[in-house]
Amino acid sequence: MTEPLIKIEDLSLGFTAKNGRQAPILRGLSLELAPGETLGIVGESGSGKSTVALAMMGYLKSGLTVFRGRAIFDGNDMFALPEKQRTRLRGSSIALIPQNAGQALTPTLKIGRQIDEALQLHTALSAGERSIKVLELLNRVRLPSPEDIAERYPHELSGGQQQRAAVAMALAGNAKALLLDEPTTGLDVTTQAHILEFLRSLAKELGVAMIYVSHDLGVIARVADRVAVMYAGMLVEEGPTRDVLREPNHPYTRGLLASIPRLGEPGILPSMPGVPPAVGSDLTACAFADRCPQVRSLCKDGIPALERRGNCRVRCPYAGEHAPEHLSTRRVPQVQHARALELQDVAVSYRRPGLLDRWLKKPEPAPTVDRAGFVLKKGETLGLVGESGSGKSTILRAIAGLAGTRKGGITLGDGESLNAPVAGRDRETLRRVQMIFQNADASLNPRQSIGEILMAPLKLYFGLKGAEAQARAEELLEAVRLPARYMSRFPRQLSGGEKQRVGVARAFAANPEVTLCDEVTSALDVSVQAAALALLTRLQRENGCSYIFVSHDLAVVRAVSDRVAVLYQGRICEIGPAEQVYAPPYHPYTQTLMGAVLEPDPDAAPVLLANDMSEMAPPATGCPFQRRCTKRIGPVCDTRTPLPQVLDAGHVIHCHIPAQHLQEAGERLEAELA
Amino acid sequence: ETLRIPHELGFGGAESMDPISPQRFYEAIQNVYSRLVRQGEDGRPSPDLALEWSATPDAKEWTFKLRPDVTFHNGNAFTAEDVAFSLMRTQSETIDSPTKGVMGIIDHVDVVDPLTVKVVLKDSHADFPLLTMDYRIKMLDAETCGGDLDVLCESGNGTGPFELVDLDALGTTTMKRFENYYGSKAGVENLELIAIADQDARVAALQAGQIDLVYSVSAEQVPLFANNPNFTVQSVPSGRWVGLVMNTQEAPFNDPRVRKAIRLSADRDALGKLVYGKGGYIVSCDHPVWTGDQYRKEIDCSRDVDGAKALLAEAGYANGLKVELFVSDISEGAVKLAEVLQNQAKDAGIEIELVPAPADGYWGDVWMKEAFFATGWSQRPADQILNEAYRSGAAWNETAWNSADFDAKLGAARSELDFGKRKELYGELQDELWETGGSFIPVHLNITRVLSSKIGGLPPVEGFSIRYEDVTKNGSGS
Amino acid sequence: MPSLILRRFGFAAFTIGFVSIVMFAAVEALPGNVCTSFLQRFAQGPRLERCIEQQGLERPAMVRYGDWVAGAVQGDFGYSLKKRKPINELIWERFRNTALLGGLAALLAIPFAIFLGIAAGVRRDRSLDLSLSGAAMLAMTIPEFVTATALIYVFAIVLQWFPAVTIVSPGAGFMQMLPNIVLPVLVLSAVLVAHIMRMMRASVIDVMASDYVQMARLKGVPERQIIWKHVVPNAMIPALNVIALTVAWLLAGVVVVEKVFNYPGLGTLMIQAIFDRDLPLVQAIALIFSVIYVGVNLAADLAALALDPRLRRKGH
Amino acid sequence: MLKLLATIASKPSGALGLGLTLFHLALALLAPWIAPFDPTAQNADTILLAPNASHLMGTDTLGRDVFSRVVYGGRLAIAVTFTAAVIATLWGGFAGIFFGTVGGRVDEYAMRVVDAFLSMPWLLFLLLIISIGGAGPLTIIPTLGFFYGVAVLRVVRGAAMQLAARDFVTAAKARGEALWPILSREMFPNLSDILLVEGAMRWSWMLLAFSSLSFLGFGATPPTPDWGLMVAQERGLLSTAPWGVFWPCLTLSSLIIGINLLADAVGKALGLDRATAVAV
Ligand SMILES: Nc1ncnc2c1ncn2[C@@H]1O[C@H](COP(=O)(O)OP(=O)(O)OP(=O)(O)O)[C@@H](O)[C@H]1O
Ligand SMILES: Nc1ncnc2c1ncn2[C@@H]1O[C@H](COP(=O)(O)OP(=O)(O)OP(=O)(O)O)[C@@H](O)[C@H]1O
Ligand SMILES: [Mg+2]
Ligand SMILES: [Mg+2]
Repeated sequence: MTEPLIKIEDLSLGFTAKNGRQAPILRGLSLELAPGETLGIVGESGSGKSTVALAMMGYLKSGLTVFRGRAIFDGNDMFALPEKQRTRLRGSSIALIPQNAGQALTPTLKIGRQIDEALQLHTALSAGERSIKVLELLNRVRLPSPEDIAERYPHELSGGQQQRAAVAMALAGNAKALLLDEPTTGLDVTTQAHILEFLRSLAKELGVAMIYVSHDLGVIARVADRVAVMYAGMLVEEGPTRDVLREPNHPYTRGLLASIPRLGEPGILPSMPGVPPAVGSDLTACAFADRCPQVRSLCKDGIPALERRGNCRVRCPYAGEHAPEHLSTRRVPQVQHARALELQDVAVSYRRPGLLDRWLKKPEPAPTVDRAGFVLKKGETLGLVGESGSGKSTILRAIAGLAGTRKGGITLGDGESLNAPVAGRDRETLRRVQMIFQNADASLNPRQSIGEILMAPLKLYFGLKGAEAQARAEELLEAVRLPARYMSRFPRQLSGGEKQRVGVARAFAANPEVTLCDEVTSALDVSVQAAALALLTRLQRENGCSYIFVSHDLAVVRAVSDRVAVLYQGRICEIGPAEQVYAPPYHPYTQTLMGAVLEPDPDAAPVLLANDMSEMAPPATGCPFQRRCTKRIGPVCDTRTPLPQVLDAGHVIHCHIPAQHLQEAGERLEAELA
Repeated sequence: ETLRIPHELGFGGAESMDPISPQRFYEAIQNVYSRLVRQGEDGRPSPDLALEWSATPDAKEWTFKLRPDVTFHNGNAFTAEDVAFSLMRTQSETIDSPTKGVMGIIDHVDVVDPLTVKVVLKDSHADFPLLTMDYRIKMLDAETCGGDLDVLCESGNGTGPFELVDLDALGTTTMKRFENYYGSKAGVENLELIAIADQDARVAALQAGQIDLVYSVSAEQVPLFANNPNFTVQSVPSGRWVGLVMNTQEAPFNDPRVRKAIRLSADRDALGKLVYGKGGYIVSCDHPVWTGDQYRKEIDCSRDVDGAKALLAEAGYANGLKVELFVSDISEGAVKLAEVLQNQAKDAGIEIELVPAPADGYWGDVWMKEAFFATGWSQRPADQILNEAYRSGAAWNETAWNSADFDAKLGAARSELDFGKRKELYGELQDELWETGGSFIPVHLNITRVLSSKIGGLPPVEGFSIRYEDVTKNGSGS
Repeated sequence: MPSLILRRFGFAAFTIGFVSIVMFAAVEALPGNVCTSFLQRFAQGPRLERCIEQQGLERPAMVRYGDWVAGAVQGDFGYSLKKRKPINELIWERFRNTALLGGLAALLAIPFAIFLGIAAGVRRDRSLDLSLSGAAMLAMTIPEFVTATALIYVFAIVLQWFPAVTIVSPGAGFMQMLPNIVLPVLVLSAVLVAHIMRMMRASVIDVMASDYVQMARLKGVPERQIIWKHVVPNAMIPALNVIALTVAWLLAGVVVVEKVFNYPGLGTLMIQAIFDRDLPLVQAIALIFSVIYVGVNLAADLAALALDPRLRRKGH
Repeated sequence: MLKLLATIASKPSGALGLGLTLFHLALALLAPWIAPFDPTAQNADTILLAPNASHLMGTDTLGRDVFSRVVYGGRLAIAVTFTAAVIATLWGGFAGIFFGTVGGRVDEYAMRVVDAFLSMPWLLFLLLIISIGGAGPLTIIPTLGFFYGVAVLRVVRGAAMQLAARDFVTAAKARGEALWPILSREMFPNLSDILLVEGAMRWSWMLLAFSSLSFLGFGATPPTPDWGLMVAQERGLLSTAPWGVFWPCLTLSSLIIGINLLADAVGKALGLDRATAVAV
């Protein structure tokens, strides 16, 4: 083995608590990275992934200090190095690509200028040479028309383009190592897949070493040679990607992998109970012991050591023992015949023409959502998927009566119209449709106790007060498996998963017929996500209510939905029973999405079809997907709105291409993915 | 050398160079024009443009012998014609000068020869030279003024020690030494009159060396300069007063009982002490004639709160009276005086609300416009002040005092040739003012003047007696 | 871009129009009218009639407002009741003086304050920051008339470096004004500096915590360059409007400062006009100040537009 | 509340602010018991005495006890500005929450008007109002309250807008809650901190404004003992009787500093960063 480029030796760092105690964030971490190698770091939120990455550059966020250990880069102890030399190394030999490139680019400087700055610092090139080099770098990260991009400000680029520009900046100093801290989190699946492919090829081309931080095992599987799994600031397992993902040794890794939904095997997954220990807390036992299904008395005796097992290192004395099989449960469809909700040709637009526009007779912009129509049966779950900005939330908002003007009709099962906005609906109608929000944190009023939060709908819809309301609220908590003592707690005292349960309980307090779930799990860690999905499924079984389930994660949607609608630019491209939509024939857009899905499987490779450009507004006429479609058949795509092609079992595809051709193309993709 | 003196901007920029204009620019006319008779250091008449004067025994015709070889700033010769013109225009109906009431006694003026004039009075007046000593009875050039008795003459062409260079009432008015002055040539080359309305600002400017003197500072400001070698403090007993005026035609002051009640509520000695310091004042009983004047009448005006209350009750204000008083920082202690009276009158059930007014333009805008307001007068001889401020219809009759009886007595007093009887008549007038008048004159005060110690030739005399031509700066000049 | 700039100008015009309406309405709302409130006890007979005629009060309010605005646009603010002169004759000199005072104060204070704010923000919670912040707190809380009085005492009376009160002829040139405005400018600037510094400091601290500053550090950019290239322009953007508002609101302090230094500016004229109940004059001065303020805000808006590429996006 | 006070008092600057503010409030409330002399009693025998045993802060030009006047001197200013601050916070806060919650065109037009008001020279406008309505608390309180309320409105509305975009407000709207419960139950509790701090800050600026008015002759009138007026009256004697100016300045500034420090500390304790508020 070659001399490692980066070597972290027994590194502990953290902050000093109020009482003077050392509160560690990283606990005795040791890692190595060889030149040209890619190491993936995974773990739940707060496990210290970003902190490790930054520590490799000798960088500490304010308030943190190193307690013990060293971080050696290329023979230099980064923390012992004088500030000046450390600054020189940063950006030249070791560079960071940030998570949110949009926020990491200085908004007032042009892209070219920012790259030039890095060049100026780390190379001896003249101004003229630098400007050529800037274009070269932009070209290398495959940004279209580099001259143009160099003259733009960060906000004038799309998310994916910003990410590429950040990479160009990182490459300016001829780095030997690149640190990537969740560079694709927050991007659309298609964009993410493109960026990942690009990074992979980059690593190969330049031979740089990469550290890739992510909480998404699917991403890690795609890019990393080796994986390090972190838990509570410690390494719990480390080894070659294939070994770790195929044969996880640590119960935590196993739990993690088990709770990730797969496209191929839809089902409700088991989840890990409990929460990780608080940051900086004193550990005297295995940090995972409380949540471990195989816990033994020995686990509580002390922190287990990291031991070598085959190609891997594992921090569990019982790693070799075979764990009980995690079983996923298949959802049993509860669909009844009666309708719960119907949308007919609904259009929603946020921008109402102003006085001036009307006076100037400006053409109205195409509505954000158009021709949306579907039927939701009682007890059914309809999944809505699509890239960011595709109008998923907008449809939910229209149903809930929160969105702007619209045409078409929305009716409840018994014909009750939902065309009026919230203010125009009566209590009873309002009660029948409820929403659950993406960000549990933001959806609970921090100044209200859980009890107050749950009693508000009870009072509003049922006029319940006092003890009665109290009792009902406790029942609701019980239903979402939270103890009654949580009634008097405030949201900040709850974990993310618990907060989401409260959000669910609040929606169910109204005893709704239709529940609108907007990305309810995307802010949660995978293990918590599994529990939330299980909860929703159970409640549906018990109450027989219907869901519209919005997510950009195709696997999750598949796991919980009876039927799925694929949305692009506010237009439905394809809708039908889940198993039909997830099988050929595909709408070209569905096919693009499917190809971009990343599974935590070292052998699965995405198939990139359309490019990853992001569109700001739907086209005025023709097929909404016309500009990115790889299978365009001619001008008809630009001018005529595709008619629905109804296939069997209510499977509808909006595309000019005959279903037969789509079927064939889809089968080719299946083959490629397999 | 330039002598810099402040002016109070009492007319807010409307200051006029015509000495008899109601808005006369005092500090300027003082130095540009000359009088027939000036006020000597002792306050008695002393020769100026007239070298000597005499009267017929009935004191009805006064002859003045003029100084020869006097020229105006523009080179015109000063003659008896100019005197006749200057004296007769004081009575113009259209100009309506504050001096009209006083000088109304003149019937006509005869030019005897170029250097002799005879002034013929309507009635006898034994003290007529005192009247001509008035700071506004200045000699103008009849030719420059176009000989029209009924128009203001603001040319600034006089015979005084300084000639006008630039008139700028709102800013700095500049003058230079008049080389052909008939008296001793001025001790400084230039004179600047600088507009500073605010008393505090004037004092600050003096402290900062921006001006050379302040005519009068209040008692508490004296320590700012005392024991400071850069300044000289002069204290001159005088008939000057700062007082309050009730308009006798306006409610509630049209009721003499109300006026008397307010007067009775004041403790004049305490007021004097509080406002002007110990010894800087002489208690006065609302009569404008000071102790230095031969016609002063001594009256008892001690405080009588019960009496005041009784009078108020009689006048229908048994439950107290509430009045507004307009004051400004016009003269030394004016605001404090109002505050002290406010405090004292409270005991008699009189609530005085102070309404602040700007000093800038006070005399044009507030004085004589409101019903109850502050005023300030320089020392004047008894006959002059009584005629100027209390004759009905007089321009500066600030109390709107309107009594035919009083007017008749005024006439009688000035024509009375016997001093004893004259004094008695003047005494009766003063009594009447105390009983029913509209003035509140608690004290006559010492003028406390502060000069830069660079200034010489300015003895501690009453303001009208100052001879600016004698003033020197830094030992320069004669 | 041009349309954005036009929009800002449009809003400025709207604001001035609105302010003028409010001011006009405030005066209309008073019991009686301009003449009766001016003449008070003498509001009767020919004097009242003459005043009403001169002010044109017999016309309906709408017409008078229109005339007032139309006149003001041409620099004609009507007729002062007290001074019996056209208002524009009264205010021009004084406007110049006030503009000199306020302009100089702003010109000196703003760059200085921004610099101090940056210094304090960059060295957050260190001794420099603590002493600057402490000094700012003092300067903000001590009333202007107190500062002015203290400065007069020290610099005019004890040291005699500068005049205590302003003594200049109305037409005085800049060099004549100069010694007179040193102290007033100092007083005005002290407050301005304090407020702007605090604001700038907060903004700098915000930006220092941003991802892009962290990124610049990790890129190896030296601290000095980070501050001037990455922090300052971005910290300026949010601070600009607040600075403009503060400058505008604080410049109202010229009234106090002018009063203390006896300075012949619009502030002292306004105080006098209020004492005189000369409402047309008060209105005119208040309107002029509003226009200045709106101008300051407009300038800040335009500066922000120049600094912030994000604002320049069309339709934003 | 008690916990908040404890947090504030745990830092020296917070403790100082709290102490100063409470001290001044106590002084104003207990003035009749603290002041050794009648603050308006003139005495010809004690004119301009330097500080001594019986007159701790000396006497003024009318022989009045400066200490007694200083003790009384805050009553009017505090009463007027506190009332005005409460008015400003209440109306500005309510309107700010309202517009921030409602949003849309209503908010857009209202903000135009608010911005227009903010670009008015407040002191001059106040003077305009005074020239119409006359000086006195009845003119000054509503005017100060209104104008400072506009500034409060602006700040609170900004915060309310961010808050209204949070999902729990959307949830309440979707649930069909009426406007009032949304304003009072969802919005207000989350904005009360900002209101508290804003109110305190505005109060301190109003004190400054009011004392300036008094100094100019439009606030308190004699014989009311008032700090601004005292400075105006004794200012000319700075070099011989500095105590007449020094003490009222010191008390006024210490109160303003106290409120400022307190507001800063409250803001910090509540996790708000309020250094960017406009000092109107
Ligand atoms: N300066 C700091 N002072 C105190 N605690 C900190 C500091 N910086 C980070 N932490 C804490 O350290 C823990 C680890 O943070 P880190 O950002 O490394 O987590 P992460 O694994 O990257 O999580 P995520 O997936 O959410 O990005 C977090 O709980 C965080 O709250
Ligand atoms: N309040 C709004 N006003 C104007 N435009 C809006 C508003 N909300 C959303 N939009 C626009 O409508 C389009 C659809 O947005 P929507 O939030 O429905 O997308 P989404 O599919 O839910 O995306 P995401 O996955 O990012 O949540 C986007 O282009 C968005 O910019
Ligand atoms: Mg992280
Ligand atoms: Mg959405």
